[in-house]
Amino acid sequence: MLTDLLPAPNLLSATGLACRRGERRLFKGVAFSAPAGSLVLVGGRNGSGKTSLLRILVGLSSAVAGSVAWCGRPVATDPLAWAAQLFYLGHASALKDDLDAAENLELACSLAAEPCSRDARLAALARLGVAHRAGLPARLLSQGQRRRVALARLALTHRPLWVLDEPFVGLDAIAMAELGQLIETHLMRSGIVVLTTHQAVDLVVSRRIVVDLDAASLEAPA
Amino acid sequence: MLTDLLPAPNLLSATGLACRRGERRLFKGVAFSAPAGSLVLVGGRNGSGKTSLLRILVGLSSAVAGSVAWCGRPVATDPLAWAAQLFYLGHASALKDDLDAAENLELACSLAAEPCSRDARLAALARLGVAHRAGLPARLLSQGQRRRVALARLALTHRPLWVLDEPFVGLDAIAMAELGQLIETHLMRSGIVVLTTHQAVDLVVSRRIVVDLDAASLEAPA
Amino acid sequence: MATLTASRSRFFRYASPATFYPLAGRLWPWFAAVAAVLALAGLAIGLLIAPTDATQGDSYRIIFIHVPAAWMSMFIYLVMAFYAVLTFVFQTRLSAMMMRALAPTGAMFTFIALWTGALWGKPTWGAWWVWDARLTSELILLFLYLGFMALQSAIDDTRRADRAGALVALVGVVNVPIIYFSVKWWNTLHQGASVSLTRAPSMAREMLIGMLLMALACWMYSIAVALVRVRALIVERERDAAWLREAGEA
Amino acid sequence: MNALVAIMRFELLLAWRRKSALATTLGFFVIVASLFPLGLGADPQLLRLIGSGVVWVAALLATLLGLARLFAADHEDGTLEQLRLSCVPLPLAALAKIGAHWLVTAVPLCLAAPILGLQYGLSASAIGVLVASLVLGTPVLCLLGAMGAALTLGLRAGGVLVPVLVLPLEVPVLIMGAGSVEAHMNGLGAGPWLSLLAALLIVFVLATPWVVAFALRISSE
Amino acid sequence: MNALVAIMRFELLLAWRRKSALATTLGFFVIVASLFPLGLGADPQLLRLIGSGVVWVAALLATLLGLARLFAADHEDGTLEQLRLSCVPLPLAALAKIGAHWLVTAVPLCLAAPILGLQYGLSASAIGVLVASLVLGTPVLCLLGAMGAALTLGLRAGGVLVPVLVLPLEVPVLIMGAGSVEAHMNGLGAGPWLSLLAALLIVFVLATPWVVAFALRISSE
Ligand code: HEM
Ligand SMILES: Nc1ncnc2c1ncn2[C@@H]1O[C@H](COP(=O)(O)OP(=O)(O)OP(=O)(O)O)[C@@H](O)[C@H]1O
Ligand SMILES: Nc1ncnc2c1ncn2[C@@H]1O[C@H](COP(=O)(O)OP(=O)(O)OP(=O)(O)O)[C@@H](O)[C@H]1O
Ligand SMILES: [Mg+2]
Ligand SMILES: [Mg+2]
Repeated sequence: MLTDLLPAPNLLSATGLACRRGERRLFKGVAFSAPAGSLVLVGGRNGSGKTSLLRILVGLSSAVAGSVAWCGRPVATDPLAWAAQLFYLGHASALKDDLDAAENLELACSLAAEPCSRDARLAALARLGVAHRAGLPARLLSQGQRRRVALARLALTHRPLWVLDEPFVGLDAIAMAELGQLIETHLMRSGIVVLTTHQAVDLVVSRRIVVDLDAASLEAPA
Repeated sequence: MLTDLLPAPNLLSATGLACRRGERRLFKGVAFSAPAGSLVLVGGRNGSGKTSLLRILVGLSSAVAGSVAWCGRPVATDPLAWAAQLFYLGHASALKDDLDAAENLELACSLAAEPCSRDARLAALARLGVAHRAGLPARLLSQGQRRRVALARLALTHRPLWVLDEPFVGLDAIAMAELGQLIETHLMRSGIVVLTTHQAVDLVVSRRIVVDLDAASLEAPA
Repeated sequence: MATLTASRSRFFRYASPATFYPLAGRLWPWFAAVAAVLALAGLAIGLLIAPTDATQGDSYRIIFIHVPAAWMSMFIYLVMAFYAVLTFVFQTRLSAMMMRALAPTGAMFTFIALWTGALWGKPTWGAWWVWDARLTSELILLFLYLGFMALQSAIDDTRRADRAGALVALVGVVNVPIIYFSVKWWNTLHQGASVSLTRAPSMAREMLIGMLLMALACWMYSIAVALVRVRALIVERERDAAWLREAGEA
Repeated sequence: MNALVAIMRFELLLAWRRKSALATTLGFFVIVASLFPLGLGADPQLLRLIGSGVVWVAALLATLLGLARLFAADHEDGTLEQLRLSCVPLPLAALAKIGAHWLVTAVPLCLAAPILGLQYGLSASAIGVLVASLVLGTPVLCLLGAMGAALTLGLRAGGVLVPVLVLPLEVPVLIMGAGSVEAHMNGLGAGPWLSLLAALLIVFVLATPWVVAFALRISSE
Repeated sequence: MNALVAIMRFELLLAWRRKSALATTLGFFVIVASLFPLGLGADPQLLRLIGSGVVWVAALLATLLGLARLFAADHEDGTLEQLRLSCVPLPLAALAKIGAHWLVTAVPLCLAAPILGLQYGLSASAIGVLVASLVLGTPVLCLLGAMGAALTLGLRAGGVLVPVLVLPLEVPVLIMGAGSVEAHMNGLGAGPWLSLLAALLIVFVLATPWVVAFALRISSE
């Protein structure tokens, strides 16, 4: 399992990343190097630029300076190949209100070209505790249930890098524990997880890298 | 202060509340009685009906059975008067993307007929730590900053009952502490707060009432 | 190679807002002055010296504002498209600002061409407006300008506004040849081109000179206004920049 | 009362922030009215005949354009919940929103109508009647559109559904509006048509807000 | 490739879920085209003259209606981010979406056009030309509309802005479309117009997806 997931030792590294939004410069000089199996915790106050940083990492926005590299190669050279290495979940859950949970999962999988069987999808939903709502249009789900459906993708994807923007928001204790386990398993299989969260979550992790955006901030704290 | 806020001893009580969404019955027999100064914690799994219960309490949706009473009088008799007793904040933050933070606060206050000075509004924003973004259109704020702007209303309102649906979501530690303080002060002034949250927050509270929807649930747990 | 890079770097030097801002400040009064002088001369020739037309009487004198305005309306759109290309190819912020600064002037000239054309149409064609190809395509040009400006004002992220505006300017530019050649392609009521580089002009000499002077005046005016506007845009966008604060403008 | 003024004020402020949206209804109106000669050919005789009809159809479509999402933003961002819990009775709040919408979209449209009338070769007095009919008719169109918008709130297909729901109801207004100009041009006098429109307007202003409020409550339960 | 099929499939599925939206474009088309006889009175001579123009203008407005929010839902719910990170090149994904949109909105419209043509008293062969021009022209309208939708994505005024941005660009299509029917009715032969439309279609299918993808990237940066 471990080997077929990771033919070469993975390494996510960033050097000198700087970000501006509108006329405001958020941070500069953000750098880290995360070998396989490490959890990158992006911390910082509200509005310090965590979401912006994650979007830069995955290639959704561009930095004003600095670069991101994967296994030593800069990712900007081939965005499509880079996108195929990672799984990103932002503040928005990317659910279609008119599709039910199972269909939403199917759509997400086929967009990522990670096709999977119906049983696998139902198992993933069951793991996140929303199997009993698999047939309900996403519009009718509760806040936390929506988030759970979006997270069910984690149980199906084989991508080595996960980039998760506050995945614990809105989840109850059971779901949080389940998500924590998914993350731990992924790390144990030499995956890499980049995470932001304001909640105290205790994950058993062999290597934890903390990126503190408050330190890289270009503004005086409010 | 205490007396002019509360001419008569307040009391929020609910009896035999039952809720159905679509064909699904969520809970029944929810009852509690919360005297002035008490914190009502609504707990339960994702999808157990917390949001639904809160909406019933404030009068946004109607229950299939049971009733809500305020100071002994059922609230359904005069919805406008009932709405004037409470402050409700749901999952959505009710911010206008094209208005800036200060204007959003002004709009919210004037809708509630609780006019306040510009200085008061700026002070409220400062208290929640978003004064330095008061002039930015809400669209550009970060997730947590949006939530903070919405919560700044709490520093301005004089309503005796607060109904807050997961107010801690997306906040960083500083903002959470600030919000906790706002709630504690309100309780000390004999206000009542109804709250849902999945996060562990420690509030110093003299009287805490827990409504567990899992217990009132009509479904087998998932 | 060395000279190429040198000239390129000079180009980029002037394309930087910090260098261009004072330059524009020094230039625009000159353009404005030249525009005023040319306009006075053009009007003097047009209204006082040029002879009264045999068939149209004095109403033809509208030509001295109508034709220059019509020319500028199309020309400015072409210039905007040119700046759009620069925006994409070199990613210079200044070219996008120029594009944005030109649009209102272009819309104004389009409007003037339509307005004066309508005023002229009443005595000559007996109607304020006819739906012939040239008139209609000029109207569409106005809509294009308005669409561009509406889009620009709706976006407040400057980077996005610049690139989105450049895209619209480029896509819309196909309309300009349609306007220009409409009289040739379709048989229309409107006058065909009478000023051409290859043929001898078919109108009185004084008329031609007056019209050309007015056209030059409009051109200079457009440049002056664009410079003023671009300075305002620079101040707005770079208010945090150190050089602007040193210049004492923010 | 204060809150009512605030709703109106902020509605106007928001409209002002998105100036482009304002310009757009107007632009749409003018462009649609200009499309017809392009599709039909430019015979002035023909154009004079269809002028009032085209201007009215364009006005109808233009008012519809912005209305489809009149309450959608409020619904999505949670403002509607706050509006329902505010101290303003919901019908009045809805009326304030509709009024503000009329001010910012339909009034410019009434002001631009004369130019279009000229383009279609209408006489000055016919243009006067056209504008009068628009001033009386567009509020009715806005009220009807608001009703449609409220009813389809929260349906994903909402925005698209409104026209189909509302257009058939708006046909009488169209007939009266275009009819008044035609009657005037045929020398029959536009008076009766215009008074009919005025009567319709009064009835709608009194009745629609309640319907809208009711629909809003259903849609956001 | 698989993912491309999936995009198309789910787009069609979603359209099917909101059947009402489908019916709506069609309804709008029919209603707008029927408004004219109501606004203008029913002189058959006049109607035959304006028939093809009115049907084309109605088609243009109807396609525009649903397009304004073509990418809006994807943008708001985060699907667009996933699309940008998916294994499908964005231009192709956009083309798939536009294609699906054309299938569900424009095709019914082309099928309904003959009925409207009959109402306006067009001859059978003229109706044939009308349908042919619609089949060739509506994809171009959809592509242009998609461009507008992509550019205005996420702007609050977005939906309203699209028509003003796009309508001026669509005018040539309208002129060619309506022109082909007119040329046929005047005995000049619709051939040249139709081949012009076909050429336009090919150019647009090849070029627009890139522009749309570019605009989408600008808007969702
Ligand atoms: C609203 C109505 C009108 C519009 C939109 C309009 C538009 C234009 C445009 C775009 C041009 C410049 C094109 C070129 O240089 O070839 C132009 C030139 C001209 N127009 Fe008009 N026009 C209008 C009415 C009139 C009328 C009523 C007359 C006089 C009977 C007129 C006479 C001319 C002349 C003589 C030129 C110069 C052509 C040349 O020398 O190249 N226009 N007009
Ligand atoms: N156009 C703009 N002009 C100025 N500031 C902007 C602009 N756009 C965004 N910002 C600011 O940039 C920051 C964006 O931060 P981001 O969303 O990355 O924060 P975050 O760390 O994810 O916060 P949160 O914890 O609240 O999610 C915010 O502080 C916001 O106010
Ligand atoms: N039409 C419907 N048919 C069946 N079930 C429905 C329908 N509408 C809503 N539901 C269910 O009702 C519940 C709504 O719960 P609600 O939003 O109140 O949950 P909650 O306790 O606030 O959850 P969370 O912690 O996730 O916010 C969900 O379980 C949802 O699946
Ligand atoms: Mg964030
Ligand atoms: Mg909830």
